[in-house]
Amino acid sequence: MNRVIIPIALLLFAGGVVTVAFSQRPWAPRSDVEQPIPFSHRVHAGINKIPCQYCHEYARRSSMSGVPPVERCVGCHGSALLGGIQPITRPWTDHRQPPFEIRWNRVYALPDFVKFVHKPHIWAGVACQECHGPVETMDRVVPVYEINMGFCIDCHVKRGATQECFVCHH
Amino acid sequence: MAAAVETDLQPRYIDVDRQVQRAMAPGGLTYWLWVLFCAFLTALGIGFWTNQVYKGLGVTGLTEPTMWAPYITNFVFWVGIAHSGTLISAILFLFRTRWRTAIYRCAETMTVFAVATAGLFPLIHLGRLWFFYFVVPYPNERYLQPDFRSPLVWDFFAIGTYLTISTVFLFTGLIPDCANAREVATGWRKTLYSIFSFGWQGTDRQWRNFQMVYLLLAGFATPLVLSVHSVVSWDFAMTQLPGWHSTIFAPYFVAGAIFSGCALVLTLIIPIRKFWRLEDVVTIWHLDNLAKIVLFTSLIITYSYSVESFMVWYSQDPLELATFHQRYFGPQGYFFWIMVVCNCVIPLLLFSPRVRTNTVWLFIISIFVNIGMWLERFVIIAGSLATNTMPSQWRFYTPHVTEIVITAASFGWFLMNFSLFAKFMPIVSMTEMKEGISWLRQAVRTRYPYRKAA
Amino acid sequence: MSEVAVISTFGNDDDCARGILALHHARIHDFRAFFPFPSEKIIEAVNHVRGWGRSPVRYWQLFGGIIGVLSAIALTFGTSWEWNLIVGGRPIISVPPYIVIMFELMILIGGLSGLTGFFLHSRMPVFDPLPGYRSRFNEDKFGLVVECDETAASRIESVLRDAGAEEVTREALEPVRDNH
Amino acid sequence: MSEGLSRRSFIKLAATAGAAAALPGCEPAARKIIPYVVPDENVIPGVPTFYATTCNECRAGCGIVAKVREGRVIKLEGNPADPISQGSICARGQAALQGLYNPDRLATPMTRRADGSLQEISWEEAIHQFNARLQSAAQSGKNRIAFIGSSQGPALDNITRLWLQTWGSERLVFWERIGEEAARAAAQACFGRRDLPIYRFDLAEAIVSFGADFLETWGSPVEYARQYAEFRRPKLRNGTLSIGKCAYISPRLGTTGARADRWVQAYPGTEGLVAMGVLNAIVNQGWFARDTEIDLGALKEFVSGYDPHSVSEAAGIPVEVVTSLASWLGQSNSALAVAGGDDLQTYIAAYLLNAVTGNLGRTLVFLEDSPPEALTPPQDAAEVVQSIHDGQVDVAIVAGGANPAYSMPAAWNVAAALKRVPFLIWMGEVPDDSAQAAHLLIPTHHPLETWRDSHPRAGVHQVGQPVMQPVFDSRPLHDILIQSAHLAGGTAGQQIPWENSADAVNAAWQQLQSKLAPDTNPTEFWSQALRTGGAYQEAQARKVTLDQAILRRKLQFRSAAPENLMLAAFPHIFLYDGRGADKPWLQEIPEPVTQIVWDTWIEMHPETARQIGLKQNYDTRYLYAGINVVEVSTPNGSFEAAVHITPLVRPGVLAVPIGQGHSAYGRYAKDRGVNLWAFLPEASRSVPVQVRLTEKRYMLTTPLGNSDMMGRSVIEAMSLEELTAGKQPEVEREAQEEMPSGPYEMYDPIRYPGYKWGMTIDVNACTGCSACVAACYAENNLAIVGKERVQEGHIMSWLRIERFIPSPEEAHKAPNLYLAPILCQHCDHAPCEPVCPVFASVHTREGLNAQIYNRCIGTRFCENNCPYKVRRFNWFAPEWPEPMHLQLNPDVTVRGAGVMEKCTFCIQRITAAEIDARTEGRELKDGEVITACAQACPTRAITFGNLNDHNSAMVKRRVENKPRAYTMLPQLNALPQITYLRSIYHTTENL
Repeated sequence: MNRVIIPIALLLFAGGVVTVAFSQRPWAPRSDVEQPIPFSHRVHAGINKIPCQYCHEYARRSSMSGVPPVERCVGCHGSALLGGIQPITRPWTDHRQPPFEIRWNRVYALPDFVKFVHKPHIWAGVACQECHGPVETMDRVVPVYEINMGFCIDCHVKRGATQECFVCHH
Repeated sequence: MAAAVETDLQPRYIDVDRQVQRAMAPGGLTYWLWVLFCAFLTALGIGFWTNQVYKGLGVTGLTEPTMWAPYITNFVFWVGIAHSGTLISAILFLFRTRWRTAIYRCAETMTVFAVATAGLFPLIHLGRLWFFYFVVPYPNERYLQPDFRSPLVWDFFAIGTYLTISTVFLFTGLIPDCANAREVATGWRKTLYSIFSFGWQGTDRQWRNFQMVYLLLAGFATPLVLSVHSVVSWDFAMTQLPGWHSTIFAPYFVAGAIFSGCALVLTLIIPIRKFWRLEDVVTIWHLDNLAKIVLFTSLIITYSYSVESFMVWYSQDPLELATFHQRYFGPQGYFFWIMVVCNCVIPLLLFSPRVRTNTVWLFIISIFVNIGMWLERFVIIAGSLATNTMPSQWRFYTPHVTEIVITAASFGWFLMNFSLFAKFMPIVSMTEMKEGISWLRQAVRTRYPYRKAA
Repeated sequence: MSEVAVISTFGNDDDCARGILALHHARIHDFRAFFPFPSEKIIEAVNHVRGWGRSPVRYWQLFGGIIGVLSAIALTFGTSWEWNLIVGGRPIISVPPYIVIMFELMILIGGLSGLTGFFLHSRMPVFDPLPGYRSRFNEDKFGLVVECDETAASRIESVLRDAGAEEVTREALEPVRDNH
Repeated sequence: MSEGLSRRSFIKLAATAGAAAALPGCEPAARKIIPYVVPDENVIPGVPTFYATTCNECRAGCGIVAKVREGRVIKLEGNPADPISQGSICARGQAALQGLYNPDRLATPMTRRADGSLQEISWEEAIHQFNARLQSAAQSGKNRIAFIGSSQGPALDNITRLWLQTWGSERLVFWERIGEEAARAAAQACFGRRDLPIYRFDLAEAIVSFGADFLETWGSPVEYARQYAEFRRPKLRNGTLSIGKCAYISPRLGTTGARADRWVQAYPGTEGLVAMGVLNAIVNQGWFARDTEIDLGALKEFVSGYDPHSVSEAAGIPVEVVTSLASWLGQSNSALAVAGGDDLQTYIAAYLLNAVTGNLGRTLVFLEDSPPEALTPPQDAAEVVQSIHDGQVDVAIVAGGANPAYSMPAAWNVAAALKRVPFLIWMGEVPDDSAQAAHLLIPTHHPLETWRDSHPRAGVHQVGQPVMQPVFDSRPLHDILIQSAHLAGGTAGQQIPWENSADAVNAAWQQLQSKLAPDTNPTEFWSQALRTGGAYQEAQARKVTLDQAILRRKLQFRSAAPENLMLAAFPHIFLYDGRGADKPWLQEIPEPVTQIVWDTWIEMHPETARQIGLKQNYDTRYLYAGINVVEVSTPNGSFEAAVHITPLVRPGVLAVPIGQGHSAYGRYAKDRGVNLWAFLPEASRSVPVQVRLTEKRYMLTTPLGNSDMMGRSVIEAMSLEELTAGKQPEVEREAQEEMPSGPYEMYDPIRYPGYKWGMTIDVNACTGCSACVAACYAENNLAIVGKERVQEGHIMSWLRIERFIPSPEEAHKAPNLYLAPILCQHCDHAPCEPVCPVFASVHTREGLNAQIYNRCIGTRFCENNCPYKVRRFNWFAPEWPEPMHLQLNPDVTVRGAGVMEKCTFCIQRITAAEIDARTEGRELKDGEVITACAQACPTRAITFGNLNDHNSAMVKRRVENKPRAYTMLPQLNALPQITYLRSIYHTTENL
């Protein structure tokens, strides 16, 4: 009997493992992202209680929350940090590099076919931590939740928000 | 063996075994060259398919309104082929039709491989093959399931069920025969037959349950076979495209399926009985009966064509009228007329008993019927799409090399599988032949006074 | 005390059925018949002597079919409820198209559970051949095998011979063997 | 994406093997975020910024608005504040973006080596060469430098003029082949002023166009289309419902003829003759206005030789046409005659017609303070070219897309002249035919990257600001010129006081402020101009009187039609004079009347085709079936092109579009079709030709299948009588009652309590200009597939202009051509939805038919079941050559291979507006969401809005025009959410 059942069971098990490994974590954020400078959210948002949107200032106005411009850092840390900086407003089509740029590495990224907009979420009173986890306790930001469609839908169902496919996928 | 038939008035069970086992003897050079040729076609098709998946469906000749043409034609064609197998093995079993015994295994094998071939085409025609699993209901992080209203999901369930049940039916029927083969085989073949016989020994207990499950499976397969081709026809009938949107489609498709399937059984069994010398098992009488089914279903579909056209004329729906005008007299109207000749005119030859009992004639006619039935699906699918409700979007399909190769490869794939199976598995059911052997001899003798073989 | 299997071989199903009835008359019920095709005569004889009705496999198939329909109802209704997606102006629960799914799942699950029932009731797959099995029993011969005490063997042999067995042999049984 | 086999490719490959099918097709989250150092206060990443600027694609001078996201312009829209565009934009204007992002733009300065190949050089080197050459030319004498450019607005043209002066040369040409010379010269002859008048099509009751395709390329098409829609709108005049009557005199139908009541198929070049015939009839019938102070005797004498009979004979038209046109012009309260083409006399005749019928100052208005003439008259341009031929020029500069080698008359032999010039400098964007011989090629900014201004007419001053940072390493043309002028030094150099062109424009506006609004603050004036796109004022009409001397002039018309065939070239509605050919949108959007793409074709009447021995019959159904090539011999040489047999052209005439046939000008234009300018004489667009049938076959490409509507309810029209007969618009009734009567519902209808989006399309207003199509391409990242794949049926347009030719039997009770935009109808009973196995096609709770790309597996069943055939399948992965991908709208997913797509009613705009409204805690207002097509439409034929809001303009429009309302293919009960309003035509008896 075992001559048949054991191989079948092994096959099923292996198939299950493969399915789970690949199907459940499509856009898993990466927890191994190292940033170019050892910026600590714990110090800024936790200890010093700087509100999230002080730096991520576009969150309530735009689709993206925005990464703070260097000017924002200098605002507190003083221009001594950089020895004075020049205003650079050139968008990225300019081939020349700005004199001071921080190349942050993305922690959260959504595929092109999902159109997430921060603005309505902020206005609906969703706390940043609900998706991004307790960032104020982290020195290095690591994702807490796996932001997949189920994660979004769970919250949308809970809050009675739209469950229209077309709102995010267009 | 011809002599044996003439002299041996008391047939022996072991004769059946010997005949079938001879067909299972290791294949010769011709056989393997044939298999290799089929395998080559298959490989070519896989290559072109890979290219199509990699680059996009644009490599085919599909165009804007004619979104489905050769692939779905092939799909319907192969599903249709499958149906006659189930008809012969299940429906005729329920009717206790004696003549089915010699050919039903062949027909059923054809069924399984035809469904397996057909099942590939919905995948081949997908724009994004790598997401085909969206059609499968399974718990997922999107919480999203297929839409069970879609005829394509019905297709998925129908074809899946059909493939499963017909495979089960085939292999259930194979159990006693594999046990038989197991007893004479050696080496890896013995292992193969041992596995597929599941340790069958033919005890009273086994036979008792076997009889019941076989009957029940036949009973389930009968409505299934009708449902599957109805579902396939609903892929078209459920739309509102003129030329597709018709209530006649389900019975019409089922009749067409049996028509083409029986023709393909003829196409397959005539060479097999010739090359593997199964003339005594699969007799002219069997072929005659098959030919009668072909003739009968040919008349049904002739009637269906007429009714379809009549309804269009009678309804005077301008959309339908235009589509059918194009079907008959449009730039691709010749397809329709070839189809009519192949499906409605040529099979009329089968009214003649001389034609019905002549294997060469039968073989040629069966080929024509296959061509005709392939064209029928093509005319319905590609032609109706090309002449749709929006005149400005009319555009006829012209094939590109990808579809031609993949279509050829589907025949290669089917024939390769069929040839391998027919060589390695008992292609005639020995148990059933033994069961009816005495009756069979009598029947052949009385109806076809023995003529000397050339 | 050793057990033996008495193996008789018949040339046709009539003789074999006669043998079964003969054993029945001889109050020997612990026999096993092997035959190469489903001979109605033998099956009738076996059913008669054992008092069997129709095979219980059909209940498997019946309940499998019912489960199939129920699971299809659960699947179609449940998934439609979950998202409430409007499609083509039709109601969220569109019953007619779901009937197709119910039918197909009925066939699928019914058929598969029938198959399972067949395997279980037939005690298949068999890995070790039953005692007394001869390969010809799957070709052209019919066998009746009676497992008995060595002492009773000769009486059985004679019963079988009388019933028309072509050949009757005796075979010692292994002391430890599979229940089947 | 790494080199070699990418991950997605691997998955695709693996999918066939069935191995890795469960792998998701996504990229790992590993991209960089680089924040601003100091943010731009005006820019919020993720929120578009709009900059007003001007359109430089033709001379009409529409004000436009550029939508900019994260520093790159993604869409051009009309400027609602601008009096010319009034918020609309044409297809050519939209396609300016593709000129900006054209992958074939010159990336660096280049010089030509001795062997003819090009070599990259640095900017310093290029500028040095440029100035050194100018210097040596200037040293060898006066007028040794020639500049051939295009007019770029008063401020920049002034720079060019001054710069050339500093180098001691007067050889300056601002070239336009489709110029204004005839109109100006005629105005000079008739009214003693070289001004261009403005036209008021909307005020006319009858319009007669003598070859002016005012809905296509003539003048200011956006403005005229808007006016024309108003002209054709059913109005109550004296208690009866009426629409304007329009006649179009031209050998080819065109969209202008398609929308006209009467297409008068005059022989090419006889439009002026017909005008004189009409004038004769008016004068002889006494239909002229009494108060015109025209010398009646002289007028009678003037028109004496043009009696309708001889005119109609010479022009090949029925005589009653001439007399009925005369009655239209003479007996309407207000009428308008316009002239097109390059023929001075046609313009004179048209001006006279307006003057005689008293419409001067009413529908044809000359304005005070008209802008000075910017273009160089052809004879002056010819002189400059001749001077190059004569070796009097050392350095020639071709700039600003003038492309003289392509568009100057064949007789001038410009290509040879440019080869002959010792040093040819080409400055521009995409190297064109004229750059072939250039020794130095300098990349300059696209107009959307530079400061400029524009003064298209009196009262309209526009400022063009750069809307994005330069895409390539180019420099503004006029900055180079200013620097060069400064280098020339001396007193001449002082004439240009500005540092760069931005300064120059600013300075020009300071002057303007002192003139237009002396009492405002200059800074405020300037920033106001930047916000609104310019300064707009009501222009004073100028009273002009007819110069009686004109009546003594003897006009010379071609007396009789020649025996042989005539070629009538016409500017392609999108390619115009050829400048559109490098923009793939313009190449791929089908020409509305023929529906042919990416090519030059010869339109030929079936009769003519039979005459020249073509065996192929005219069959409306299979235009694409097989095409013959003919060789056309003109006095200037011969060319070959494929024949398109169509009834929409006069027998005996070959109509051929202008615009293709570039020998360079980027990948989209190069070696495609025929350059008609090379065969046309000066100041005429028709030429007698010989035609020979060749053995060659060539497929013209069209996405269109069948030209015959087959009696189906796709595009409907009704006669004015039908509309009047008891079917007058009733405005007072309740909106509720007027909604289309109850649909057939088998189940309980689905309720859409919130918004429910719908559209009303007025077919009567649609001119087929395809601005909506271009807008859709721009807004929704539609892929361009190219000629070969359009032939395969792979065109990706979500919105198409459908055109049907009425069959001869119904021609007397049908418009000349059926034209209407067809897009996804967002049906309530959407047939596409229930057939989708994976819910990729679903309905939203706002009544939209949604297509979820990432869910789509590509069964294409939806398109099979779509009765309107508006879904498009991605047969291959779309590709945008760099930097065209910068134009992509970041709010719209770029669809991959194997995915179905279709019109979304611009869901990205709806979603954005809804989010805005929700965060502000309010409901959406009517008009707050507008789809790209509705926004672009010059005639406002498309209205978008909320069906649940009975006060929305969209619902009102369909309710108020209920007799005209219909839905496409209603028998299918798909319940489309788009209601069309029937087009109205005059029956022949009623004209």
